[in-house]
Amino acid sequence: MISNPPILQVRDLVKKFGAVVAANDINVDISKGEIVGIIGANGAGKTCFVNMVTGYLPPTAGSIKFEGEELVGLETRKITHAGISRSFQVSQVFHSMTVGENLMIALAIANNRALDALSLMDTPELRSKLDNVLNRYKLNAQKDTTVSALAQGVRKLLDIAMAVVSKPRILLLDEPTSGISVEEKFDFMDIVMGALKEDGVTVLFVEHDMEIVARYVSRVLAFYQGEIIADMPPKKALADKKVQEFVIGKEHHKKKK
Amino acid sequence: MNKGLVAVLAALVVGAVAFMLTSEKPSEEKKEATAPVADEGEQITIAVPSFLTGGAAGPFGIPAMNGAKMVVDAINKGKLPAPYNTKGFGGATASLIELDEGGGATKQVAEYRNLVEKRNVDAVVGYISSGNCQALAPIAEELKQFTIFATCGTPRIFEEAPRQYVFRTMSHATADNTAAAMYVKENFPGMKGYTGIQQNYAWGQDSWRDFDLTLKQIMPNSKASDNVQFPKIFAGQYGSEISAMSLDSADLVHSSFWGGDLEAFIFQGAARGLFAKKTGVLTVGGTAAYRLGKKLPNGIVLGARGPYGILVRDRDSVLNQWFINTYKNLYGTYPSGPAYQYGQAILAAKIAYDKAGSDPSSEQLAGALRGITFESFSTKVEMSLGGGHQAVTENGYGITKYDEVNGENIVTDVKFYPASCIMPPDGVGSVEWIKGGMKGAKC
Amino acid sequence: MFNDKTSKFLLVAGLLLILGGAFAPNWIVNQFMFGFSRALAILGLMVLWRTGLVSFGHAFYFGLGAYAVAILDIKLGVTDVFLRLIAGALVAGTAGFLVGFIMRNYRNIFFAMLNTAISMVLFGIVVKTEALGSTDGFAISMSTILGVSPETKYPLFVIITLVGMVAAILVNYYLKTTFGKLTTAIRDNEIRVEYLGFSVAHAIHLKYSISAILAGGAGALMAMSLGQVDPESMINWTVSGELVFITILSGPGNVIAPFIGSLVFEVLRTYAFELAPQAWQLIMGATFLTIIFFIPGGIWSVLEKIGGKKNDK
Amino acid sequence: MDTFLTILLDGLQFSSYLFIVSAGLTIIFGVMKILNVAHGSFYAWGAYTAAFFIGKFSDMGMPDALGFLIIIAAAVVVGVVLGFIIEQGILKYMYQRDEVLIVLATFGLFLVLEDIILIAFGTDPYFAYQPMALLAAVEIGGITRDVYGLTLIGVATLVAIGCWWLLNKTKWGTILKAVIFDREMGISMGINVPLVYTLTFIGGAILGGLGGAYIAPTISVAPGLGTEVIVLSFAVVVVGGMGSIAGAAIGSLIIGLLRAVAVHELPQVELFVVFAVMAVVLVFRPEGLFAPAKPRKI
Repeated sequence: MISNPPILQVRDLVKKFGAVVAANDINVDISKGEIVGIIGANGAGKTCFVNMVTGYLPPTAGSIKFEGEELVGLETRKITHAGISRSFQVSQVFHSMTVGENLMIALAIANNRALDALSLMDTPELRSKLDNVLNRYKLNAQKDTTVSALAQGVRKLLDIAMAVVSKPRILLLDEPTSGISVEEKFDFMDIVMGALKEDGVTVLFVEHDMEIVARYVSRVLAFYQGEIIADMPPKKALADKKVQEFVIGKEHHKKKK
Repeated sequence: MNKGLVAVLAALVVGAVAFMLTSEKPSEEKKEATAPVADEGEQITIAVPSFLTGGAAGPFGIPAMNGAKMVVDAINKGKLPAPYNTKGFGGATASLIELDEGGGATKQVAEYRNLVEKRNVDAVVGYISSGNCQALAPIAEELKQFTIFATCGTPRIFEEAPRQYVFRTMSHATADNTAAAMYVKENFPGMKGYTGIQQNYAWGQDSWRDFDLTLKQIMPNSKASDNVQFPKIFAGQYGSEISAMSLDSADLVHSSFWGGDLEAFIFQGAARGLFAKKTGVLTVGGTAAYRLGKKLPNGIVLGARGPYGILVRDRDSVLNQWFINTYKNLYGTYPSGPAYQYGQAILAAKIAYDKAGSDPSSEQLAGALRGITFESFSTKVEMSLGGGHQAVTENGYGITKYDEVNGENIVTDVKFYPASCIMPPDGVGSVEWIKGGMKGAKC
Repeated sequence: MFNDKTSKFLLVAGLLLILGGAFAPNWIVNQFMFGFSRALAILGLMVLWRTGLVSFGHAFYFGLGAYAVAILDIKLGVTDVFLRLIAGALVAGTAGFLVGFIMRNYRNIFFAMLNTAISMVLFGIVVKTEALGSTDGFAISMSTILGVSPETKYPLFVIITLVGMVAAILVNYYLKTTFGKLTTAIRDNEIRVEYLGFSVAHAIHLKYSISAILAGGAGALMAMSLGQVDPESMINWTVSGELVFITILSGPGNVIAPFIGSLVFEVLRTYAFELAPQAWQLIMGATFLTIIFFIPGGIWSVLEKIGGKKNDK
Repeated sequence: MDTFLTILLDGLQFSSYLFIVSAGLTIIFGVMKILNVAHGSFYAWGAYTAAFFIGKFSDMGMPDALGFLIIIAAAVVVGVVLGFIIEQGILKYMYQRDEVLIVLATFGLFLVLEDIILIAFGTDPYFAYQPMALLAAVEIGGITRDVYGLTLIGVATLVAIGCWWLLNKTKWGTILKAVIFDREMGISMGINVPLVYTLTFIGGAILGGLGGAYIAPTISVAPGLGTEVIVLSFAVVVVGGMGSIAGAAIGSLIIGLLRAVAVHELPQVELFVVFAVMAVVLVFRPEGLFAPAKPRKI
């Protein structure tokens, strides 16, 4: 493991929905440049963790610090400004617009947060940035296709590309390969991880697919009933008894819905 | 749900609707285009706005339209009794455009502009709502369009500004209420306190103000209630208001309600014994007399906004008997106030056309009608106020009584007050005239 | 900046209409005045609609604009057409900005209904207050233009057309800015917009205020062209319904659409009223249902189909 | 004391009326998320149908007591027929579309139904005073009250209890609550949501029709009577919380009682009351006093 000071510091994080405990006293440090895989059965609290880090859900108790700055209590967009971005399990994009327009909006917002209402969106500067993003995420061919006509995989790629244009220092990916066919998934992850490596982004991703986890991750966090039951390198984790019983075992029972 | 059940229900409804449609088709539904007379003579178009939709249509708008259609038709055919038995409007045959008056003053303004500028009507004769008249008077002036208001009552129209093209052929609301107050004084001299329920707009506000001010002058010992009710027009339910008035110490209830609101109020008040305990004064009650039959309580002081409808049923002038009989033949009921008022306004248009010569301008028509006196169906009309644009007529009241023998309502103790007694002289505003002790009133 | 096809079309069409208006009969000029006045409000509703929001209560702002003109006229004797217009837009805009703090938190049907509720409060107050003209409303004196009182309505028509043209060109430009582009983005996916780092609430607040200003201006122009205001025709919920009707009728495709839609509505109503004084509501309602069911893109989509891909006629 | 009793009874009577007409609106909204502007038409059709047949049967010499049966029959027939036709013929095809568009469709329907009434029944008002006359009047608190008006309180109570029982004590209630909370969840639980929608719409329509049918004997049944009702019931629903029966009850009571106080003590502010209550609620609790729970997305 790399011994940089932690870029993300989570302390005593608790989230309760009535009687259901979705996060039970989570403590974890993430260092700069790490690629972390978050695994766990459905309902183990993975997405809830991502939601809390990005400000979508307020925690019941605890603290989340990003580069020493407290995130709890900040709105989603403030956290984006701070430098944390995310993708979604079900891609959250603008479905009635083209890929190009989607990215243009993302770029425009990233470029100019005060948003000057009087300036046109379509500027040469943004266009060149757009071409750059399209290249890196191999979306050139689909630039003028409306999202609703895109294949699932391309949508997910777009979803991630939109999260990245704001140049985050931490990126959380929520099940990046769900809905992507077995044949395509490695190509897909190669594109994504390649682009992210270039920028030196710290990545946390939630994943069901242990092959993907084994291949791309330097560290695994295994969730079970709102707790981290294992925090170790992927090889070790996949061999771990507890992980096998509570995470992988469960996974095999209810694969795919 | 069971499909059979649905089918049965559907069949039931279809049957019911068919039954309704066939059993009571209202006779006036038929669109009779007013007699396209064969002669090649001149043609004019008269627009007649009235309430054709909404709560005011049945009691007010439709009888009014009927009155107008009947008189236009008779004039076209030259069938009015003398001295109006010449054919046509200055010889021209009139076709009548029916128009809905509902939807608010602003919509009426837009429609009026259309009438004048798009459909090029020659004259506009009608309007029931004071709100509409008030909004349209300045527009008519702006467009220089000869217009006769038939029924609307607010005195403000000719008191606010001098008019060149706008006329009103019946007296305004002040007359209704000064006459009502005088009638109360004569017939109920012991009245100690009075309250009222009025619709919340110019008509209701003006009516109450005039009635209240007059009583303060002529019966200074009577006391006005603090809780006069002003529900919204077309509210329909007056339970709480009736309770409040029942608890009030006043022994008289004045209302300028009209149309559907009036009928609902009479119903609800009668069921609650309101009119048994207190004397009701209904200034526009005349329209209810023929329609409600036995449901109209006895002993109500009833007005018809002038010498019209049930108040003049016994006047046996040729013109009046022609009006009553023709109307009854055509529409199956006695003519109520609005029918008379619209008929009278149409008659005024004929007189203006007859006098103004062929193909007259709006100026010529206005000149012809300004300041004249004419004999209408039920009364004499003098265009003497507002520089000769506002009519004055006598006004009267009676007391309701159900005639068991003939199974209809009649009025007893009818008394008429001459115009000079109940209306201010020209140039004097209603309010200042009443407040000043009604100077110059000749009763 | 304004050299796109839509702006050019607006410029040319506006000038042609102004020329044509000089020779047209009065009633046609009237229809254009009413139509274009209303179109201003539709323009604002269109911006909201593109954001996925439909307000069933914009008669609130329309009425505020109209009544601002009336009150200024009666209490202060203000007759200048520009002062009246600015007052109407300003009053409505201020109200819209304040109400926006509530509205920006609501979406869908709740947004629609809360707007209705607000408009009904104003309706109730106006109807019940004699000083505000109660049910009768007010007549409004003829507008003067920089101190000159015109003989005919034509100058007012010219001003309304110019105001409509300028507003349409500005809105068209606005829709091309980042802010404007956010309309569809917000409709499609608010969560993403927030995660991109932009406040949906602020964006909606701005759009809502713009729509209020436009509706207020529309009310002011309508009051001036009609010469009358009353609560039934300016503030009641049925007026809000009409405004939404025209918005749907026009279609969201282009800023020209509201002007065409409003004109069609004006003509439709005039003729429905003329042909069937007792059943004109039925005609309007049936048209409404037909549009919702069969032409969801409104008149604009039909024009586009006829004219192929190019969006001019 | 008399005044107090009178205000209380007036208030309760008006509240009852408000509750009956708004219950249907709020039920339909709660389950289907449709603000049904055509609700006013159900009311009008209920009133017309009841008034028409009460008059007809009375003319045919039938006993006046039949009137009560006619009122219920009118409500049911109007609700079932209009509700069924509108839901199956029009709304059904719109559930996939924006819910605001559905509001607009009901607005279009409202316009159409208003004029169909004119065509079917004409412009002349109908009177159906027989049931009111039958129950005569009593002296309460020093003034005469018609018994018929008082029975309105009983009817409203019955409707309230019925709704409560249906929602909380029956299997149907459980199903409804599931659909109200989250439609998608309802579908995934195997609930026949289209059927729930149809029945709910018919149920709401029956309540709307009942409001009109029951009030018909006390008013002059004339064109345009539906417009006013929409405004009032809408106000109640906004105050109470859109989609909540308890909210509609509380909203009706607040508005009804305050209005009665105003009419008696300060008639100038009578119409303000309704809107003032609405304004206050809007500013401090825009989702209404009893906003039902909302499911979270994501």
